[in-house]
Amino acid sequence: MKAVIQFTPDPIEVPPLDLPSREIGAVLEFHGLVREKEGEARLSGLFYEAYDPMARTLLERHLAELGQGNPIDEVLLIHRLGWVPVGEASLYIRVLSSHRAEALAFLAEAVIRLKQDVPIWKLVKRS
Amino acid sequence: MKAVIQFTPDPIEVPPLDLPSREIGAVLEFHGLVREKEGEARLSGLFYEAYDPMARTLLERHLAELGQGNPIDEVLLIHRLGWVPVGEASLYIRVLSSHRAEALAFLAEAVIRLKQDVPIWKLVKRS
Amino acid sequence: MGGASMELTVLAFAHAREICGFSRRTVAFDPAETPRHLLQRLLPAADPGQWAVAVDREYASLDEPLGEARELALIPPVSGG
Amino acid sequence: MGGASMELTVLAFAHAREICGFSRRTVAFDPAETPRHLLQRLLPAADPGQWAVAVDREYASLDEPLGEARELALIPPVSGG
Repeated sequence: MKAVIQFTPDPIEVPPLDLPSREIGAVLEFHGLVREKEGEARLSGLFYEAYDPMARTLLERHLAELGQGNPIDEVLLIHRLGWVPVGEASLYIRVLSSHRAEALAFLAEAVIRLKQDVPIWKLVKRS
Repeated sequence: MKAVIQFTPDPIEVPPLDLPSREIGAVLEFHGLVREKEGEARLSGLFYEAYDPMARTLLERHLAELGQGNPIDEVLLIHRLGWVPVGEASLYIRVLSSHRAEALAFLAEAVIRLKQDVPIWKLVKRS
Repeated sequence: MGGASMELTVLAFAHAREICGFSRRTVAFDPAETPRHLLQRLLPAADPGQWAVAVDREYASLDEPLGEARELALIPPVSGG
Repeated sequence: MGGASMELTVLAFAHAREICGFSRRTVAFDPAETPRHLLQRLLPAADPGQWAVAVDREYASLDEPLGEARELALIPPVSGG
């Protein structure tokens, strides 16, 4: 399994798809967008920060572990940092696999794990 | 919930994303690609055919039903028909929702239902 | 209209088309006839049990009389996606 | 090196940074000291139990001696995605 993790201060640009083999049957992509309502408040955006080296290491470990249970071929995870306006993506994940079930399970679990303990924070105000 | 279903004889081109509201938090996209190996055989592609009006009606019904259990905002489903070469998409689904869980569940179920009883067939040889 | 003069369109898809040798045929039928009977008459050698049928674009029983049907589709196991 | 001369970098993220009033600070420490003790010394008013800590970029116990640690990060509840 190939896993690529990127943090970027810029709007997420999805890299062109380059199929690693003729056995890829599922390409699953997820954009997590910043929404306007956060509880009671109306936002114009969110500010994201990360403890980069640790976040990266933890994500690498999570993705590698998930690949054990859900054999996929490739995962690309991009997390935007800094200010992200409403309607733009803070997170992008692309999973390539032979079959869709593995891609779906992998993606669902990857976001759960990201939110579980990976040191990234969204702040309602830039502090 | 807005549901759009398209059948096309041409390579699937993903329409640009137009967010229906500032409360969309999840954009989930699935491309189902034709793979080279089908059991023992090596394919160069597959030929798809559909019983169009019935397939469309059934898909509309399935998507509407799934929307009851998994509140999403929008779904676009495109199925390519005719010859689809290996590495190209026969199916594209895009789901927009506030939260990712609904989008993931909706997408997973939509493909299951599509494969369950919607009159579309893949043929190894053009007959 | 008398029953004997009624006609419907039989559509055959995918594998069913190969066995039928046609993709579309207009067939005279009696409203009391069921899809199973019509298929046995049309294709004596085929086993209708291998297909689902749709009457007027809805899945239907092989054993319900065709009645006012306008279209009968032979639906082998689907494989879309 | 004697214990008293050792130094580590304390990193404070997000809400922890607001409470600490810094994002990065170099602090002298004793290898026998735990993260909890170091935080109580550094921020007498704060409750360290509200944060997780990472020692050298791995989650760690508040009550394990810091030993050879070079970096101590204060990690409030995460909210990425």
